[in-house]
Amino acid sequence: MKWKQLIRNKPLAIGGGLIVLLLALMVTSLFYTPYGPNDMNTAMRLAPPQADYWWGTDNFGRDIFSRIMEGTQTAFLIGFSSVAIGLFFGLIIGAVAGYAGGWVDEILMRIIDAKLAFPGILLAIMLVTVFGPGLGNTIIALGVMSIPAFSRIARSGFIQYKEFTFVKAAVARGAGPLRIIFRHILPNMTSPLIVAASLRFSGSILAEAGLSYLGLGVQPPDPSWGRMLSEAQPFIINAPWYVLITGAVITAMVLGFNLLGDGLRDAYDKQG
Amino acid sequence: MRFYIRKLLTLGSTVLLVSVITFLVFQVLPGDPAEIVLGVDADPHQLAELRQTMGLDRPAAERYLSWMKDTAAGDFGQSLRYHRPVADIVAERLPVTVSVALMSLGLTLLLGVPLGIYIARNDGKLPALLLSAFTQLGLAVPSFWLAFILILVFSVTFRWFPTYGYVPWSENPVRAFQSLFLPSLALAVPGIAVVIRYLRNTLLDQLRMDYVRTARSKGLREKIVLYRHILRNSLIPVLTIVGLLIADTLGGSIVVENVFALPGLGNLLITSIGTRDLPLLQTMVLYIAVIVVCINFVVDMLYRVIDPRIRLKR
Amino acid sequence: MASALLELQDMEVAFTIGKKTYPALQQISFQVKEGETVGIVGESGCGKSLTSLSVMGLLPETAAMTKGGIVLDGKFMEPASPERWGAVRGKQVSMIFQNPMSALNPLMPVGKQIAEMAMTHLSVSKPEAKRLATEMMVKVGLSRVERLYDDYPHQLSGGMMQRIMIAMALICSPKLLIADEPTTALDVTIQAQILDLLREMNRSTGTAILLISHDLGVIREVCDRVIVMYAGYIVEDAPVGDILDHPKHPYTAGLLQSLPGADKRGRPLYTIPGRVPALADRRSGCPFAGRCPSATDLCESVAPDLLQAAAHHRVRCHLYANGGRAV
Amino acid sequence: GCGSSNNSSSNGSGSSATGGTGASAPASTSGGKVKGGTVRVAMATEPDNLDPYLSAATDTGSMMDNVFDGLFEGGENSDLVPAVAESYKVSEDGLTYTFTLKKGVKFHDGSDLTSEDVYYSYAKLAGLNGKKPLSSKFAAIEKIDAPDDHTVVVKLKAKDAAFLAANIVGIVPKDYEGHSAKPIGAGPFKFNSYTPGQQLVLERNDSFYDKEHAPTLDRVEFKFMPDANASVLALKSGDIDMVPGISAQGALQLGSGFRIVSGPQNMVQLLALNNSVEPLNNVKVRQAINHAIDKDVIIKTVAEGNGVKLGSNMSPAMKMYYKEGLDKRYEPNAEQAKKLLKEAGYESGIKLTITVPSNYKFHVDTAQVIAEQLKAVGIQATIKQIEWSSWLEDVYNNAKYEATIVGLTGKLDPHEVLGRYETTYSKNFFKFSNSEFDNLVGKGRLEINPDKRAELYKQAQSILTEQAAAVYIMDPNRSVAMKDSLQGYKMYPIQKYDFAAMYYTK
Amino acid sequence: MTEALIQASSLTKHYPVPRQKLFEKRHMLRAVDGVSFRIAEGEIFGLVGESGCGKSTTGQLLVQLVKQTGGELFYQGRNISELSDGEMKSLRRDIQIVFQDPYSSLNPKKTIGWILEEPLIIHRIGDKRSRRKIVAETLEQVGLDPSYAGRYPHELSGGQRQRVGIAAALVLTPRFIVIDEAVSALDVSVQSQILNLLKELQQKRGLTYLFISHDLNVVEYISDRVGVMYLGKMVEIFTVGEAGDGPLHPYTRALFSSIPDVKMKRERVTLQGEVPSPIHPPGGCAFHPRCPLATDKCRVTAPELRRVAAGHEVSCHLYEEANDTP
Ligand SMILES: Nc1ncnc2c1ncn2[C@@H]1O[C@H](COP(=O)(O)OP(=O)(O)OP(=O)(O)O)[C@@H](O)[C@H]1O
Ligand SMILES: Nc1ncnc2c1ncn2[C@@H]1O[C@H](COP(=O)(O)OP(=O)(O)OP(=O)(O)O)[C@@H](O)[C@H]1O
Ligand SMILES: [Mg+2]
Ligand SMILES: [Mg+2]
Repeated sequence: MKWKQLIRNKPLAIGGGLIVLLLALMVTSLFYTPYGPNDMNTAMRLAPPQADYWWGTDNFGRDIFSRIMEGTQTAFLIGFSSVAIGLFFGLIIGAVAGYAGGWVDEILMRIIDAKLAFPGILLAIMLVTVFGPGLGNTIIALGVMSIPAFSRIARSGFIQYKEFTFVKAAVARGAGPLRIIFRHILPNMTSPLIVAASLRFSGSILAEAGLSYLGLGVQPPDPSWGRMLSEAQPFIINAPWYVLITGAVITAMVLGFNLLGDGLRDAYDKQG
Repeated sequence: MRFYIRKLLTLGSTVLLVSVITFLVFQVLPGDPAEIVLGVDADPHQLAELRQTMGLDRPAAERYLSWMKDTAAGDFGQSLRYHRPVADIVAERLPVTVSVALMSLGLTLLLGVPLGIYIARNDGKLPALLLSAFTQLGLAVPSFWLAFILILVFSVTFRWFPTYGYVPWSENPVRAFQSLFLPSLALAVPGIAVVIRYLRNTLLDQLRMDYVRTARSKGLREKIVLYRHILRNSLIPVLTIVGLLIADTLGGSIVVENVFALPGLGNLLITSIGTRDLPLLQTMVLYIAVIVVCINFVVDMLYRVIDPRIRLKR
Repeated sequence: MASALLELQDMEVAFTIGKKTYPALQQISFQVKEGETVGIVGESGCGKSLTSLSVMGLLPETAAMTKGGIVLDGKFMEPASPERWGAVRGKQVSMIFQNPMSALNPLMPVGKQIAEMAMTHLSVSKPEAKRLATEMMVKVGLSRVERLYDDYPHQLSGGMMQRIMIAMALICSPKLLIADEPTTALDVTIQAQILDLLREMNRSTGTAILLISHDLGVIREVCDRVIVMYAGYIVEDAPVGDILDHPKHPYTAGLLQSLPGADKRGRPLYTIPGRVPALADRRSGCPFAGRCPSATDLCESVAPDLLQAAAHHRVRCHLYANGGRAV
Repeated sequence: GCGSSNNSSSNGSGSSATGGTGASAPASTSGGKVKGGTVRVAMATEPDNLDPYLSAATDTGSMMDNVFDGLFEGGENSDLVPAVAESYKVSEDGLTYTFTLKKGVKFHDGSDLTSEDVYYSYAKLAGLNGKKPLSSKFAAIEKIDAPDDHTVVVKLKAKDAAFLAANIVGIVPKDYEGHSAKPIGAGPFKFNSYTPGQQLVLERNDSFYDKEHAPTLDRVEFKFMPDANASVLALKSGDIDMVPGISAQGALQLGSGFRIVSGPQNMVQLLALNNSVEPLNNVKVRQAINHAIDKDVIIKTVAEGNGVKLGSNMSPAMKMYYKEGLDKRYEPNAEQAKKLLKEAGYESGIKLTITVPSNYKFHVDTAQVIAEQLKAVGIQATIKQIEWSSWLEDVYNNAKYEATIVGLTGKLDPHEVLGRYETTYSKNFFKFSNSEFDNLVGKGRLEINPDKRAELYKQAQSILTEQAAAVYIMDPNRSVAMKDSLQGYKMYPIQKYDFAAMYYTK
Repeated sequence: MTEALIQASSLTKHYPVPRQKLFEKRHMLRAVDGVSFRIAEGEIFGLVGESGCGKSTTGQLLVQLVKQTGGELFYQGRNISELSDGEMKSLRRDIQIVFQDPYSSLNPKKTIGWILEEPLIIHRIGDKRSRRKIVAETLEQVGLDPSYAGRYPHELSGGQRQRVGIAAALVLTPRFIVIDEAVSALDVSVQSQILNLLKELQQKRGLTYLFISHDLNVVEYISDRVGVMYLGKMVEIFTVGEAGDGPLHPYTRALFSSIPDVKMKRERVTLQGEVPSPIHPPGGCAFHPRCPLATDKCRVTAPELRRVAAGHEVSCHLYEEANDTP
């Protein structure tokens, strides 16, 4: 019954399907890829898709499919870690601001405002320039980029739920602030946070692609779709499949998480 | 009155924080700006001279304070790379970035709002579904990729628009428009998608509101209910989104200007990072951030125009 | 005897959720005569609002009239005819709602919202509409109307907003005013003012009123006749005094008995066990059988018809099957 | 071979020029060569300063070289061609240089170029005007004399074989300081306008002194386009006429209607090894790495075949000084590499971090290939990308690295190339130290006889190769793509675009 | 009268109003403005008044969900504001509250069992098994099957939820419960069930209630004494039923006459106008602008709450003279 409802929710079904597919690809890539992702076959450079190379090869003669598979790991790593960072700090800032209110709120929100004044990609560019490009720093930069989104949601959630009578009731029964925050308010905020996390996930994937284009993203030898896409760019006329396939995979993941987020929102809306 | 003063104060404090963040970030930038300017085989004489003119021989704290002081006085210093006042350089580049941002904002609203209304009115029907799917795609495509596809299709294949460059409005408005159209479009696509989705959702939400029922019970025609009653109420949440979009648009212009070789701030920013042109970088980042802050301020004010509940509080 | 202004003929309204349909209103037949004030009472979820919305042609999208129909002022109302409804709504029938705050457009000055109504139906110019609106605002007891005209809903108190709603509803002098719980959100003192106003309006303009409330006291104050609904059915329909003083249906009787008051101090209140069944839980037989103290096996299996138990008194109960006759 | 036109390869066929060139189309048509026309050139970077003495960027130099002329010009074969100077003499002791100037040379503002101007220019560069010297190449000047309008006598403090090549620097008019805004030179093109972020426009100097080499093009417009792919698309769509320094991949996208000229650009791309850190301080390990790397594969994949394999730190573009055959010293041989590693005591393999400047895609790509190749002989290479500025700081200045890939740009004088490996050289980031080498290079600096000098440097190259100071990979070709109708482009051992020699054909 | 369990003396709660103009004086919203009353052990004290007059605020002051800005509150003779944190926590076991909205007063993400067990965990009462037992017993006491422990609030009807709300207040076996509009959102048939339950619990356990409602019929039915509030002030406290002598204050009278009666249509005193803003309450007697009997004195001097008879206090100038003369 519940399953049927979820499937009827089309965005959720399509988005979830895409994500599951990509997850499966990632899990497989941990054990098996058709070719070594870095194995070069200089005799087969920029080969179009064919039986041996499903999605063709790149300019070093590496198997694009294997590299895309390998790249799922980085993509999920970037997505999950940056969202985790954003969620963790965003939640703390938002919770403190929302729960404490008053001047604490005022100060924290000023800082968030100031951070929002830097367009996300600019902030990421600044951080990556300072700390240097690379997987770890990209994740940190994208994580920092996500903090405001989460802290705003957390803050408004806390402000809203603080006034809810069930919270007041818990206070009347002697519950302390920690219990109120962790047992009463947070469980009620999971839905909007999950939705936001899903949307930020795709935001991080897109931002990584942008950073890669500017040469500031994940660096070799870590495989990255963003870098693959910008590396494929020069071959747009000679080997269009390289660009199209890489672009399509990024789009698929972003689309997947966007749809998932939308679908979850719909599902929660209906429930609430 | 009090509201405005309060708003201005928060605006001021945000700007101050922004400047501090900007400064701190660029102070920890690794690398010797002088050497980057002059290159690997720099002449030691030139290097020493440049270091001195850049003030790199002074302690950081001292540079801090003097930058703050000068900036407050409107003196942004000299670009290390271009040997010209930063203010002049920024003033040259700003119109390009602002033009692109405004055009893309225009495109976003001109396309996003009608399409959003269309989808909401035809919710569940095939064309609306296709459009929704299209907007989802628009949101999921990396912007530089989209830019290349646009160049490939509209410039290389059809030759409708130039592949690069910028023609000032004062020189030739038509060519100026042409030169800015593709970049603006590339920049606007995600925004259009966001506006469509947002407008659709709020419209559908509003449709369920009590006052809509009242409007219908008055015997108003559906069109009037939609345009006179629902749309205005839906604009408030859309306004928030547009406010946020402007920041994204300015951020996105960094990438898009690079692709289209537009002489705007975004383009200059990337070059300046490479050359560690600190005075220029700091000023540009500060500019962009202040623009965003000011736009949010304007959005706040617009809220008050649209929504009497905020304007006439108590 | 005045002619029937509104007549509902064996109307049935059902919700479609997924692939199933759930009837929410069944066998609804009643009349409202010109100038008459009729009340509808019943517990939450009995179908009071749904009844009123179907009269306005404003059923929710998931609901549809599946049987019977509505005759308004002698004309049969086609359910799917927007033009027809557009001309009727506001002009012949208008409606006010429970929560005036959310029922008014928050972004439009209240005066304009009234004038809009006049301009839609009376084909008057803007200044003329404004004049009519301010006049109407004075009539419903608002003061300083010139200033009030440009105020926004949030600047007004609940009572004032409800007066605005009434002014809006009556500006085109409709023949019927539907008021769905117009005072539930208001304080007793303000409720009293609004009820006075409704009565006054009924008296002075001859507008018939269909008043929905779950408060029997309110019904008594305003109405000539009252319809009791239960689980989508009309269970009793009679002049107000008859019903409140000598209720026939066990449900009506139960409702009256369970009312608290100073006179019942020290004694436990009468309670109707259970609650109104949800749409999906409705079953055959008398809908009230599960909660009825005098239910028999017959009630469990056979749904009673709405019978004429006395002059002007209809009851849907097997207890009165012998004395009455089917309508 | 050397960097001359006979080595240039021509890519692309047919003579069908693409349309849409409207404004830039040549004015008249007469068989082949056409007078006039505009060339729009895509440049990746903007000029750093229009003043030739304040600018340091190579790209700026190559644009402004068309505006400024010096006593000499760099020739196609790394030789010196007289420009403003008619002739010169060197004294016996090699300390005094006497230059005779051509007559009738005029600056763009119409004034004559005389020895006064040369004096002014050189005094500024050498710091003889009381200010700091602007160029260390001229710091060796002791004094300058201008006995008459057309003679300049320069006296050096010490013998310096590299001094002559320094005289390609442009001469500026006396007492004019406005070059940053409006540069004035004596070159074949005049400065027209500079729009920051957009373009630098030059126009023909009709009163150019060298009638033989007078320019034919009306205008040259340098358009600044940071994105390399976008400039390729722009060339393809006809919005641009010429893309210098087009990437090998970009060149492949063009298709017919375009010509690609390429040749060695006098750059040495190498895998620099830090000779002072374990285990790279062992020459056997360095040699093993040399044997492990197949340079041909790198040239094929990274440069699409457009590169000349190298064996030492000298490009064949430096015809005179290039020692042939060194590129054959280390043939790719995994067995040999393993054997050398074993002898060095690293049988179980080594770990190596290759630091690469992230903004050079070319080097990053090379690093990827090398890492794969090293894996085959048991060397675990990790690629660490850092920003250019960090690279300068960590690698170039402080030699905090194990291995790095970089391209060392060519110079006209061999000392500037090989001097990098001198033990005493402050930026010797190889940490290479070899007394024999130092000795050879030291002698070379003082040797004025060109042939003897060349011999010394050739010997020094052999030492570098033998000691495996680095892995010398290739001199990647400089490729310039242009419309078929654009002709006359010449390849130089330094980055130089001589638009005076270029013209449109019908 | 038995000893007072709860005593409020000049209890005051002022909320600061955000300033509208820059140099404006900071205004206060006088939600509760010097209210004094005593509630005896075992008594049901009703509190009525129009919306916004400060009923809920008073209730929340008594359970210390909001802190008073003035006045004192005594529980069993002890001044609550002098209690330490630990003492305050144990006091919370004795004083409980039931809220109006049965929808928002239960945490939607938790089962009924969890909600009912939580207070026991907070106060470290019993082990897991005994807590379960207490929960089951409490559910039975409020007329719910113990199997409801596994359900979520949204699976329950409004009446059932309100029972859970009452059960949550009962698990700690309090002595005093504030019941804030606990039956207002319910249908009459359900309302009577809950009223019966509350009355029954009160009698069985000897509980004391502060019973807040704007429904005068309900208050009259259940309370022993009723306090009437207007604009943050207590205007009258009177005893209900045979023991009392009926309300005296013009406001109380108007209020009671405004209740529509099912029995008969009767003549009413309809109050004109609406309740003024508690930010700028009228000077003198706050009720004077709407009072049909207002005199000049009422416009100037605020009356005080005075005893006019046993168990009857009124704050009105009309009833001063009679009592002033001894
Ligand atoms: N949009 C809807 N979708 C599904 N069911 C609905 C919808 N609206 C109303 N219902 C159901 O229809 C029935 C009648 O609803 P209606 O609103 O007419 O009740 P009511 O008597 O007005 O109750 P109340 O006193 O709470 O306003 C209820 O059982 C309700 O659950
Ligand atoms: N947290 C608060 N901040 C500011 N003002 C408040 C706050 N809580 C209540 N008020 C104000 O205090 C006054 C009294 O509120 P209270 O909720 O006690 O009224 P009430 O009598 O319970 O009304 P109702 O019958 O509507 O529940 C109101 O004017 C209200 O707006
Ligand atoms: Mg209803
Ligand atoms: Mg309250």
